Amino acid sequence: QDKKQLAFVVNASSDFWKLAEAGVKKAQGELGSYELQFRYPAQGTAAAQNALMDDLVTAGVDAIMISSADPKNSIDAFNRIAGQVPLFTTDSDAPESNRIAYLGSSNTDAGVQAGEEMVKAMAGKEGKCMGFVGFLGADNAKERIAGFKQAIEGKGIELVDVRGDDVDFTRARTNVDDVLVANPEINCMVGFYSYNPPKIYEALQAAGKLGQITVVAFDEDPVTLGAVKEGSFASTVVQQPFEWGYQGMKLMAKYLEGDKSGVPENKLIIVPTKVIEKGNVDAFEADLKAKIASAG
Amino acid sequence: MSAAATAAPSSSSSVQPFLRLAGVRKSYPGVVALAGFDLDVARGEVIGIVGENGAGKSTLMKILGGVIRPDRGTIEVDGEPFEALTVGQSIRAGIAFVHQELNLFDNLDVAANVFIGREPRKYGLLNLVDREGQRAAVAPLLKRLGAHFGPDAPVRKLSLAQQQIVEIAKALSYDARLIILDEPTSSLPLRETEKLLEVIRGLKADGISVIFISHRLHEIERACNRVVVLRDGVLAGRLDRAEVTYQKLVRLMIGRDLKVVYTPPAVARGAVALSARDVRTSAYPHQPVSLDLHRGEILGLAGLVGSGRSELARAIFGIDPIFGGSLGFEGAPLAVKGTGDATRRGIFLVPEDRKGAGILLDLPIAQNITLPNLDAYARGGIVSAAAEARRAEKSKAELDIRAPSVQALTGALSGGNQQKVALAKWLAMDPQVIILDEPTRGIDVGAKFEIYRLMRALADAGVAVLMISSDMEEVIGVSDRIAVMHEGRISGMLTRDRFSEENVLLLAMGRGLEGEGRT
Amino acid sequence: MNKKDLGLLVLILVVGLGVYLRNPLFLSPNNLANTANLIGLFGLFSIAQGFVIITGGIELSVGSMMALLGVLFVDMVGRLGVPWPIAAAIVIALGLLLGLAHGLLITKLRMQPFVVTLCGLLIYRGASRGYTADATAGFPFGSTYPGLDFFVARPWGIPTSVFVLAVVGVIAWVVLHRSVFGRYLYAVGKNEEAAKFSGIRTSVVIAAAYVICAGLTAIAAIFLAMYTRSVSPSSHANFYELYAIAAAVLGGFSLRGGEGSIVGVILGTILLQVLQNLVNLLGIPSSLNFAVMGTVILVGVLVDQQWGHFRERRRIREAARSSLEQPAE
Amino acid sequence: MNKKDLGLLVLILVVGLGVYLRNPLFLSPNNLANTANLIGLFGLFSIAQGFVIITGGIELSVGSMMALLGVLFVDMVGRLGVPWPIAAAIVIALGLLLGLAHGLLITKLRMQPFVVTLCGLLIYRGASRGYTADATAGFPFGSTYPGLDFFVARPWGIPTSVFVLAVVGVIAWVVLHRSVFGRYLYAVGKNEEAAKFSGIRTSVVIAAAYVICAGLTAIAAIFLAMYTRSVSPSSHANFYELYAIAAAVLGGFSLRGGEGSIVGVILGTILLQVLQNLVNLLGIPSSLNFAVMGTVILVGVLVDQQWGHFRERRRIREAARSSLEQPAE
Ligand SMILES: Nc1ncnc2c1ncn2[C@@H]1O[C@H](COP(=O)(O)OP(=O)(O)OP(=O)(O)O)[C@@H](O)[C@H]1O
Ligand SMILES: Nc1ncnc2c1ncn2[C@@H]1O[C@H](COP(=O)(O)OP(=O)(O)OP(=O)(O)O)[C@@H](O)[C@H]1O
Ligand SMILES: [Mg+2]
Ligand SMILES: [Mg+2]
Repeated sequence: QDKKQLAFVVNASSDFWKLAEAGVKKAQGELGSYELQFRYPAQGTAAAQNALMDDLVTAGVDAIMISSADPKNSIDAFNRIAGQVPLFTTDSDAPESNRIAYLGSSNTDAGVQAGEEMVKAMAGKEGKCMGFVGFLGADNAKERIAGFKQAIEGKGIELVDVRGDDVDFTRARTNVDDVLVANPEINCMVGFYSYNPPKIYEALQAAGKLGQITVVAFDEDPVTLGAVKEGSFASTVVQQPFEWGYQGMKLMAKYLEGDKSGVPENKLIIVPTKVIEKGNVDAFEADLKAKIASAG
Repeated sequence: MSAAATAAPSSSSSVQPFLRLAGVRKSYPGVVALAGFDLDVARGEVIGIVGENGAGKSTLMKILGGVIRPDRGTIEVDGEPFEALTVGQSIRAGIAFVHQELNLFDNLDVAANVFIGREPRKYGLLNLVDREGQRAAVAPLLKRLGAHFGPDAPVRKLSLAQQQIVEIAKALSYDARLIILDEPTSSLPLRETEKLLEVIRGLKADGISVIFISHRLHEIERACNRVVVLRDGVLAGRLDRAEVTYQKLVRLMIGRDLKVVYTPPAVARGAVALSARDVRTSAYPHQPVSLDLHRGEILGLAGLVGSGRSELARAIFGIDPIFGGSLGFEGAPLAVKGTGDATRRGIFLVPEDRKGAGILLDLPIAQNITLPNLDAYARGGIVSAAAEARRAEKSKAELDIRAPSVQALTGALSGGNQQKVALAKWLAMDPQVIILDEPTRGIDVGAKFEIYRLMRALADAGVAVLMISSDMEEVIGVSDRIAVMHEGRISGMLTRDRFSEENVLLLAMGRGLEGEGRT
Repeated sequence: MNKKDLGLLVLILVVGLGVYLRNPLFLSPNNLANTANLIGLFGLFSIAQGFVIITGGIELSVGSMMALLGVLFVDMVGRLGVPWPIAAAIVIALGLLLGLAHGLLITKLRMQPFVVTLCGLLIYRGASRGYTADATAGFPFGSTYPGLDFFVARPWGIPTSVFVLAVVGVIAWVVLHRSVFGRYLYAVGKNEEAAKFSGIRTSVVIAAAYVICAGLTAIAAIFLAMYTRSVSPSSHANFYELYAIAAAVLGGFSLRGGEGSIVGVILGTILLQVLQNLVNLLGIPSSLNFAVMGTVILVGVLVDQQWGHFRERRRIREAARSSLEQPAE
Repeated sequence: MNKKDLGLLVLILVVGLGVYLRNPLFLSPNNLANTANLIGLFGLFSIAQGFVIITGGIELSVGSMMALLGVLFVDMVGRLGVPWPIAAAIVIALGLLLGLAHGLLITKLRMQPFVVTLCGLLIYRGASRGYTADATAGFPFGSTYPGLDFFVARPWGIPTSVFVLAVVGVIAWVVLHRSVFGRYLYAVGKNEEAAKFSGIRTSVVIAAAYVICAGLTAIAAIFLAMYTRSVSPSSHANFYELYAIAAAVLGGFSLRGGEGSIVGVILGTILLQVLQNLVNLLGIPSSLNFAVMGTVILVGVLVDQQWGHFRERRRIREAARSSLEQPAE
């Protein structure tokens, strides 16, 4: 194979990564002399990812960008890979490893943003919030939750509990249903993973409580955006995975060509998260469609 | 019965017997299987135990084998009293047991089955099985029993009779002081039975006691010093060798005289119902079999172990594929792709393996009887419990099935009664051709003649009956014609005028009859 | 209702009472309806599983099949604009076909049910992920389809899935416990060989069990897809076969075949759902969800069984005693 | 090596050759070592599963047990500073205890193995998640523990897990195929009742199978924890029992008990791992990973089985034909 190969390895399959894939496709259009791959692991575990990276290196990939399911504990694996090909992280970072750089958003910042949105939306009211997430123990969840708590600290709003669902949509929905029954005092909710807000929306809709409970969301699920547009959700905090895919690939290509100027001193390339609310949701949606279409 | 009484030596014998049972009792919900039973077995004595189906013979033996606990009574083995034996204690006490129902492991080979539970070991702590030693020990036993297979043969490849031989070999391999044989000959053909009787004589000479249970009274007559008759769980009589006669045994067993007349010959042999033309089965693909079975006749099919009779029956019934030739029914070609094709035409098979194929042990009697023809007891696909029960009660009465009720699990019945259930399910339908593979295996004399009578009644009603049997007396007594198989082919066909044990045997061993070429 | 079912019912009532005492909202109409909805949904494919288990088989592909059928249904209705009754018919037909394929592989080619359905588990999951290229299939926001809320409606406060379960349950009960076919299922499960020797076309019976199972699973798949409203093929209904098998086993089915009742499997489903509900209602950390479920099942089965043993022993002992007092004849 | 094992070996070689032709890197030392490492690891608990399956039982808690033991091991060594040999001993002892508990519940209290181990699956997963409150247990960065890389070392390029598997495999082979205990396992699996009549202490034999299974699983758990270096209790080794069961079934074990060989289960493990490796090496979309695996298993088992049938039938048909040409005698 004469073309150099770049791989983008994600942590699990979800629509979120479709956008990154679109970004990678866009990059592919501009990087004719490279072969870009976008890989999902068989399972959303660090073990599966590390095995996948081993196999990729074996198969001759020249650089990898990874969104690790468990970066903190994959440092040895990262270093093993980094010893063979340039390794970049995205989505979640492992600063202690020998990765070249991190490109992505800061989950803590995103959590803080969401907390601020909640404070704003509650407008001084007392708040008892319930959070919903896939894996309670996952780093991105912990960081978002921590950021959220940090922002609501002392603002009369409390995050009572966060319910985990192991990325089972049925349980994600049931959790909201059950909270509505068991915790009538709850007046605000946060959906930390991309599929949580739609489940919150559906449960509220079924219970006829849309609009009565303040919801702040993460990510850009169509239902989430619809709810924001409709005014049922206060706002949603979105990352820019398209940019990660696009910029990431360009960065890796440049790096392989010997141009290391794209890597800053602190090795962190933060693509900021954005808050989408009623005012900018239409523009955002149009942009999203265009991006996906551009990837074709 | 007090402990003191049982402990006191019996006045009749001054020598302590090897085994002494006193007041042994066992009841199941709804049945008293044994109602206080006493038995002494001396060293080197061969005791015959006879009784009707369900009389409690196997129950008694299972108590000795440690398989079940008696409700009360004592068991004294070699002077040591027990309230109940465990399997381990029984084995250690030198009691070897051939169960009425086979208990083999078909995933292991013959040698492993013989030594299961007490393997010869090697390499001390490693506890490995000494496979050579095992084989060497088993080979002579098999030879002694006249088996044609080696210690390495996988049990799953053996026929029922061959498996029975393995069971016996297993009992012999114990260094036993008492061997219990619960109907060991029920599926053994003549020659192997002779071998077994010879072996029993040898055991006796070695001072080993034998308890021998059989429904074949002639074997009992020949083999035993003493016969104990059981009826409804109680002792009905003891006979010493000199007193034993067939008639006496029967009278004690069933409480009345039995006219031992085999059935009269066919009134009229009708048209050919079932015909086989050059049929080849998987066991003997190179041997085509041709056979005509007429309405109104009972055709006996004799042969040695593994001669291919059961295989032929299974092929006709649609269990096993046919690899050549053709079948015909009522003059038209017959294609059997599955058992449904056979049963729809009234062609039925009562298989030799009762436990595995003949009946469903876990179903109530009534459900077993109606199973092949369930639609007849159903309306709109829904089974009518009442119609089913009526039918079952009728069968129970007709065949005299001894059971607390027709809702009792078939598995809880005595062996003989289970066989009656296996028969009853076909008799409840409208048989045209009925194939009975060892129909009286494990059935007591009373019931046996009942079944012969039923078979004859069927034949007289125009049914074609094919009876596979290894019981020489039965084959000669019941059949209108006898076909003999040898290694997959029909080696001869005998008409009534030429019926004799000798002729059947000669053909079964593949030799021609005196003064004749081969048929 | 047999004794085993009764034991299970008592267990459910005890657990329910316990939860109610700790949190009376357990019996609030809303919570009951939510739980009942899940019971309806899970009950459907648990009964389906029961039909296979009774033959001594097992159907491991339930979860994956629900993902595949769910993805197809949502995609057809949501993206391709197929009218939903047609989409539903296609999905159910496909389900029946898959069931038939399993049945034929098991009966005609004599493969082990575990192997066939394990491969199904892998293949259907892969197929559904491949179909959407790992994306989530969902309905566009705000879209409505006339009549489609049938699947999520709650007439008189009772979810439709419960009505469907009731109907299916009654039919399944009649089929399994009263019909000729049901008798054949038991017979085949208890001893296939002997059933064959009774003239039963065992292959047809077994294959039919897999077809029925897949058909019911397909219906459940539509309900589930409508409940989650979006289907992420990699995680949708992941390992739901375990729930189904657990419900059946709790309900007295034996994995060796030939044993089990419809009432039992429905009660099993109810218990499992009440346990799930309890975790949220009592505010037990989500991480302990499984531990609670496992413990209750273990204790429940244990108590039920030991109680049965105890009574059986006593009965035998009494039979022995009474027969001693009045010797037969 | 029996015929079934041979068929499996052929299948592995065919698949391997196919992969090699498409991507020669398949046979690169690095790839072989990576794959071998996983084979060693999965082989350990697949053999473990085999011991239970041979008795006609099943052990569904393998994955959860590995998560629980893995969490404990990493936590003890990484956070509590317990010397690793002590931690390993504790973990293995705990594993044996859990196995004993399963064995006793199954033999003494006569519960179905499926129920007991399903509850195990739920409880151990819940316990491990509760233990860390769903957080991931890992070693502090940069920490090293003398001797602990034994588990990930590759002397002469060969991972230690392979050596361990080789040793365990040989011992297991002797135990299962040559020892008295092994024979009892086969006997108990085929017919527990008859085994009891033969004076075999069936409860002891069955309980021992579960203890052995859990012990080997505990060893595998340490290897797996050291391979992942961190244990996220909610997903660690999730449903690995299915891999183990699949490996055993592929390797010729019957879930009805009494059939199976150690060589078979190891070959089954190899096949499964080669399939996983193939998906990554050939650049097949990961979403199709499962589909590929399922299809290959299905086709492999099918071909293997049908081939046997076909030969048997041909033999019989030929015998029939040859006798036609020269009529018997
Ligand atoms: N497990 C059981 N449960 C209930 N009843 C039983 C059980 N085993 C045997 N019986 C009953 O005990 C009685 C004695 O049975 P047993 O098997 O000892 O008879 P048998 O004399 O050996 O008969 P056969 O000659 O038919 O073998 C029968 O009425 C039988 O139905
Ligand atoms: N399951 C089997 N697999 C392979 N060979 C078998 C099997 N069953 C029987 N055989 C062999 O097929 C041949 C024919 O057996 P079959 O049972 O038809 O004989 P049979 O005349 O009925 O004898 P038996 O008195 O033993 O029942 C024998 O050599 C037997 O060993
Ligand atoms: Mg008997
Ligand atoms: Mg025969």
